[in-house]
Amino acid sequence: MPLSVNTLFFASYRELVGASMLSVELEEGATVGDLVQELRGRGAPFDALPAEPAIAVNHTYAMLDEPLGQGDEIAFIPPVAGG
Amino acid sequence: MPLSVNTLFFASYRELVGASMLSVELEEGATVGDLVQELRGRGAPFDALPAEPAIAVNHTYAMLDEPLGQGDEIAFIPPVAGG
Amino acid sequence: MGDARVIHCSVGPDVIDPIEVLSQVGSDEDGAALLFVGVVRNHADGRPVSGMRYDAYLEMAQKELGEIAGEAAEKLGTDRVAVEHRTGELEIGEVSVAIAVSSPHRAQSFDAARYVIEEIKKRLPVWKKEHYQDGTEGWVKGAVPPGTAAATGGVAKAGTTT
Amino acid sequence: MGDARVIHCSVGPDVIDPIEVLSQVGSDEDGAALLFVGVVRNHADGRPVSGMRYDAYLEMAQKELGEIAGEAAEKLGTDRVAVEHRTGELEIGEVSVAIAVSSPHRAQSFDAARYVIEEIKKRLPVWKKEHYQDGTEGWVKGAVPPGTAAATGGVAKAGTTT
Repeated sequence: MPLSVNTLFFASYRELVGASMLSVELEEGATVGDLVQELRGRGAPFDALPAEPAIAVNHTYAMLDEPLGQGDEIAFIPPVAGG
Repeated sequence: MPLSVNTLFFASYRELVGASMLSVELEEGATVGDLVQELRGRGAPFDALPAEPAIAVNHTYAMLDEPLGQGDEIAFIPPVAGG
Repeated sequence: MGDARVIHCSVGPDVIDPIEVLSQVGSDEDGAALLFVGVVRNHADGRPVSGMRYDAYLEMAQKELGEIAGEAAEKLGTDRVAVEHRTGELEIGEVSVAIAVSSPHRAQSFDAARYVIEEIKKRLPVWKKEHYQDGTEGWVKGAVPPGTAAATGGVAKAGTTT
Repeated sequence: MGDARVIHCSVGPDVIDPIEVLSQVGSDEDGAALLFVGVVRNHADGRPVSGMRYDAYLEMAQKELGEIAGEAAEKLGTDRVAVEHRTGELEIGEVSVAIAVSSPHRAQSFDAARYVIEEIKKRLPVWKKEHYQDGTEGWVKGAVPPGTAAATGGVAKAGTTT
């Protein structure tokens, strides 16, 4: 059964991708790293996303080996600049 | 010509001495150390003042070898506790 | 939510009143209170700035700020931490962040307030776009959040915005 | 006077309004402002306290606070330091000291505000008498000012009040 996740892009990544949200289908058991690879494999503009980006899964920072679940919210987080 | 200085006592020193101000006559060329010695030599309650106190001469902290001038204001400063 | 143990914590577009933030902390036990105020300044790296836009990943920023505030409360030894971070378009002199803490002794207040602002800069999913006086604009160079591939794997590659 | 280079500096019996002190600093150049507030707390070394009396060597305290503020301004790189220290009888929760600073970047503001309060505790000729809830009272154990015989010569002997 395919896995559907919502991918969010913020700030410079949103400008780069040209969208703030994208629904992506992945194979069951896919990880954050698989999602990044799948997107970058689509070519421009996605191949300009870093291969090792900062990612948050359901509002918590995660590494590339984090497994994904149905309906997860995966955010691509450019370097942050609060304060 | 004798030297006349005004000596001030604050907080716990004021309570110890029982006065907040005292005029003292010293010999010309006297230092802070001479003033301390002269007072402690008077016996109780002055002999309870420390032999090496914190002293301010005309609103500036001074060591015992500081020379005194006519009309100087010499303050005995107990350990401070501002803030 | 990580902010259960602190007095107040919010991220959003409302104007920040630092005095109101400060007024939320304090107690008869406390001998020290500290208020930090971050303000949009008129220059950045030598370039004249006319304003700033703050973007945020709002739901996550609220959660992350709560966790930061909770960690500061542990340092503080009290729950008296109040913090607000603003989003949207800000003019020069407008308050972007206010952090108030109070504690029995001063050292804890200084440490806790400093911790909150430093962690905000490291971890809070917020981004600033500077508007320069010459009419151009640009994203402020940011920090890579710890606990991500960007921090541990490819800092050099991913640490700069594309 | 040492306070020529700072915005405001005073010692005296007037009630302190921390907000008013904070409002004196700040500038379009500044990205950070910090306010430290010292408050009379209800306990000291585990004993319940009902109030506090602040005595001062007023003329010297004003001069010394000006010098401290001036030194902080040097650290800050701006003249934006405002500080007030109160004297007289204070109740629990009343403000004894307020220190406000502002600067282009936050590190300087934290360092400068911390410097002012630490130096006040070391050097300002002010003394506190605590009123305990059991009706007794006592002078708060203080610090020996640097640059005196008590500090360099006989610390052990002169470092305690008689």
